Amino acid sequence: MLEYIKNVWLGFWTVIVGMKITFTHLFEKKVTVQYPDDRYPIPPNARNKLHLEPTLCNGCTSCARICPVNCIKVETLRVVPDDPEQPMIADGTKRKLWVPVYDIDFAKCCFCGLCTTVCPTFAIKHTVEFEYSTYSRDDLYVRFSDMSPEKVAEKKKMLEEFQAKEKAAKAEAARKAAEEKSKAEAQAKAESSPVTESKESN
Amino acid sequence: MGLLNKLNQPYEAGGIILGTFEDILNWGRARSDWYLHFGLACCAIEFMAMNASHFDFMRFGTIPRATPRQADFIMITGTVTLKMAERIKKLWEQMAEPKYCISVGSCANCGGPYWEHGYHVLKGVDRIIPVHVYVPGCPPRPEAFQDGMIKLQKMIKEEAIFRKRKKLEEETKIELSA
Amino acid sequence: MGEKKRIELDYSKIESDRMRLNVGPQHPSTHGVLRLEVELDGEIVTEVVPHIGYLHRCFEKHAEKMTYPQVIPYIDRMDYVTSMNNELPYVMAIEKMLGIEVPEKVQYIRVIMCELNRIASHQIAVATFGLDAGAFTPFLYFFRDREYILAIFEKASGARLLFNYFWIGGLAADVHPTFKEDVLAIVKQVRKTNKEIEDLLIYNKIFIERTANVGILPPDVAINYACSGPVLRGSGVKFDLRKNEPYSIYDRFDFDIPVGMGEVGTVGDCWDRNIVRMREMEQSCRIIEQAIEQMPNEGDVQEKLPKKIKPPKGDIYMRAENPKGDLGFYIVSNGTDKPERVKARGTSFVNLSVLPEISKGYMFADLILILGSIDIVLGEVDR
Amino acid sequence: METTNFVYNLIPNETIAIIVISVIPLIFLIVYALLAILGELKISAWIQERLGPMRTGPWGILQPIAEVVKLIQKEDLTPDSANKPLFNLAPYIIFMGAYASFAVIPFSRYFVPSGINIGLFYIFAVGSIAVIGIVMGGWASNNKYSLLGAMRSVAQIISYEIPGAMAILSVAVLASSLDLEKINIAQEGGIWNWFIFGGQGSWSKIWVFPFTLVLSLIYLVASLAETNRTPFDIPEGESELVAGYHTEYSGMKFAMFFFAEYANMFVVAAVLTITFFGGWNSPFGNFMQGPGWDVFWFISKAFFFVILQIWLRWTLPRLRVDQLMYVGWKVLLPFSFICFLFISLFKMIN
Repeated sequence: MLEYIKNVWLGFWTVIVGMKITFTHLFEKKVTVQYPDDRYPIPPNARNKLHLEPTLCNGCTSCARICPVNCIKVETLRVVPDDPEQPMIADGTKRKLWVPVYDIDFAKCCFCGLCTTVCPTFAIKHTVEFEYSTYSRDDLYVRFSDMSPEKVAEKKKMLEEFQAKEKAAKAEAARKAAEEKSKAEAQAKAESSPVTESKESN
Repeated sequence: MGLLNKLNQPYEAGGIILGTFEDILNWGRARSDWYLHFGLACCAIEFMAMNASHFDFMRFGTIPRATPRQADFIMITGTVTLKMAERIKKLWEQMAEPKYCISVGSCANCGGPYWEHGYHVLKGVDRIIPVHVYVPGCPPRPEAFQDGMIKLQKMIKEEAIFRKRKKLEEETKIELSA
Repeated sequence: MGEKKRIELDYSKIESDRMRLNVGPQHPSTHGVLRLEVELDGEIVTEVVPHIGYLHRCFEKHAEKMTYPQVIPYIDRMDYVTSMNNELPYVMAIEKMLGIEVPEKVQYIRVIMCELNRIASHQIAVATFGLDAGAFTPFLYFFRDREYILAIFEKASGARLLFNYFWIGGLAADVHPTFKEDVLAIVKQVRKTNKEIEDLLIYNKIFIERTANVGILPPDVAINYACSGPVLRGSGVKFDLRKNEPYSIYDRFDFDIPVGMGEVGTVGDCWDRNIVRMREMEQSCRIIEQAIEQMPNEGDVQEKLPKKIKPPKGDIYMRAENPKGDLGFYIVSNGTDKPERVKARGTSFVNLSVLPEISKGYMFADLILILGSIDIVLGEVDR
Repeated sequence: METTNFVYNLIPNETIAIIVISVIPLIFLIVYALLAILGELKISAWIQERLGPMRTGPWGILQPIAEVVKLIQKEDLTPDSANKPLFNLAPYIIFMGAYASFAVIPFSRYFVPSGINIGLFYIFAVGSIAVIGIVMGGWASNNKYSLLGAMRSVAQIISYEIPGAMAILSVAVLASSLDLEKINIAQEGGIWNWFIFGGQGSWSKIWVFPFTLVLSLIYLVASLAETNRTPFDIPEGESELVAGYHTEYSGMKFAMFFFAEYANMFVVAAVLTITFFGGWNSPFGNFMQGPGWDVFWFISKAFFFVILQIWLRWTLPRLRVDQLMYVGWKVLLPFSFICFLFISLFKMIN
């Protein structure tokens, strides 16, 4: 019986205690941050949308290789030595590679931050921007390269020409080398044949 | 000229009264969105955080409902496996029109980190149900969820109810002429 | 209110039609996408069959395809509530294989982060447990505090939930300058809220009646099922890897292992499992305070490592105390930069296996609470 | 006392007057339900240190209107396997049960929709209609969760009516009437004469106070159970039964359930006000007393109890089915019997 009375009393009392706590919270300062008008502070190193600075990228593709989900697509073109436009990377070194394609698929990206740590020129980094939800998934496929298609075509042509030239030069060199080799061989043959003949004759 | 005559007058192809009436209906649907209380994976934890005091999803007029019948939109928060996909399709079919879907996080958008080797993961929830807004992130910040919600509300506000047929006719006309 | 003794029914005499109820995968309180096939006799549960695999994301298969640093983001996504604690055993295992010693400061930061994450995880566990019981307000008080902890994580690593912060041989980045003060402020806040929640929820008579004497897990059954963490300690078994097999630098701190004592019911009931989590938060606060005191201010946070991490051929098993229990990684290396095999011992998976054993004979509403008190995360159950 | 309903004086035609009288509570009910929904959203938010709806109109005050506009547009689903007539009828029966109670609620001494002399009895009789609707809805949905919720609801409402009725019966003893108006008139003359303090009479009524206090608490608890509010919301316990008996309902039919819940909340709050807290009477005797003030005092008192219900909901966890029965039969019932016995004795001696 005593137990029963105690239980009933406890039930009543703990309800009162709980109501007291919720009542005090009723008048406490609210912690809500009203998002579109007001913003919660985001630290500068927050890992949100990725951003690539095309002038910094030297096309080493280490970001694409470290990416665990393979959401970075990089294509590079070699810079031709006799290119009239000899670009410098922002850190002062000569550009060896054009980057016509640098795409990040934010629908796949897992925001792990590995790509930003391996980048030698700090071209790719996370920004604090997070408001880029879209109505279409294709909009999440972002192209970062600053090269226009014409420029890419031009550079490609240049490279092809250069490669053709190089190939021709190589072929020439190879031909020359082959010629020389055959000459040398012939010479060697000419030098060695009497010996062998003499050997045979012996 | 009575008010009824104005109905036939061109106001965005619907008449003044229908136009404003439609705006009121759209306002109601945009401002009172009940969502299905449904979490799948990591994003669901951020979803819970978004419901909590600091971000307070209810500011947008949303109320969590446990049953799909009473929900207006569903947030797919997390990895959709093939086993789960049929359940999600069923849930979507159980919801009453008008209904919307927000796909949250990389996993729901297109398989996310599992798109390459995940033999068991559906590569994007839009393969089974229509998705209205895609929220990127893995997981997105709570504010990003709310950004997606604002985009959805904007979309609902501009929806056509009465003008639908007219609009469709116009579209087909364009298609035919093209 | 309810009596202390549970009313025992002789089921052989009362016979009625059984009802098969399908709880989940879409259900408000299955903590994700667990599906329970429940056989009900009226409201009394006679059989529970958990069906898993709704969140199978093939972590182990992915790990074989990735290099060692690339695996860490996937480990985050296993038990997504406690990412820091997940990373720790994996990182320690690789470091042991490589034979490197991480700097002193890194050790302390790791311990502080792990304990903060343990608090955050227990907050979610207790909050959702309260939610299962029908109390919504404590849930939001806990989540309010958790936000402050996440702010620390975000300042350090940049992410709020899946951090990728512990790297092989160190950390991704150094902590911010005001780290120590921020953490101490959080410890203070956590203690304040816990006190409030104890009055509002834990010692509420209705909550006690709901959870005491429900889902009793005897210690021998807990050990037989290889349970660990608060589920095991709730049954009164004093086993904690931080104390019994100290790893990292846990042997330098003074803390207790809270166990269930059956204060309001029987040892090993839902209330005990829950109170163990509440008290572990307090112990974590103690560890954090000591660690903050001992932590060196200066120092490097990343050991020099070769560009490609290639542990020597061999295998290793490393385990650590996750908030949910004992998390272990078995890693086989074949000498290349990709692991041959990474096997994870999922804590939640092992703990979940005890559910059918302890939920028979209780009401349907109790089943939900028992599931909540085991505190599973489906990402780790299915992996 | 003669019922002097002001509408009869305004409108000579009796048929039109009756229609007007029956519509007035409906309009009041709609306005009240919108306010109560807003109150629930806002109070729950403030308790949890949030702000609640903020973006629908200034400070979110248009939120309930937006919800109504939305619910009208929702598709009205009827599951294929449901029993269609019962399924479609259930929400209206529940709402009817709640609305019928308004027939006898005396808002003011000049406005009582229908001044029957067995008002208390009528409210209890009509209040039980809701349970039929719940069972119909739960069973016809052909959903196991709905069925479980409906079964729980029946057991709960039937067992909680007894302690609730006992509590109200003691007031009937004190007032020697079942007529709600007479009960109100018996409490005239300031806060000291309310039935919570034993009604009009000499100082000896102080002996009654502990018992009336307990009885009012018992009625409050029982009314929580009757309206399916936390901690007794097990028929729709969200974490267990998804949404209980209205799992399968959508659109306007669900709105009816929603509406009926809030209407019921007001009915029980009104009964509590009338029986223990003086009804339309001002707490300051003749100060601020009059036909207009009557409505003000009555509605503000009733609103206080509605807010109390909301406050309790966001504080407490939920009970289990068997514990609910335990509380009903083993705690509330004996206490209400003891208190009733003492009050009857007191009345006899006086």
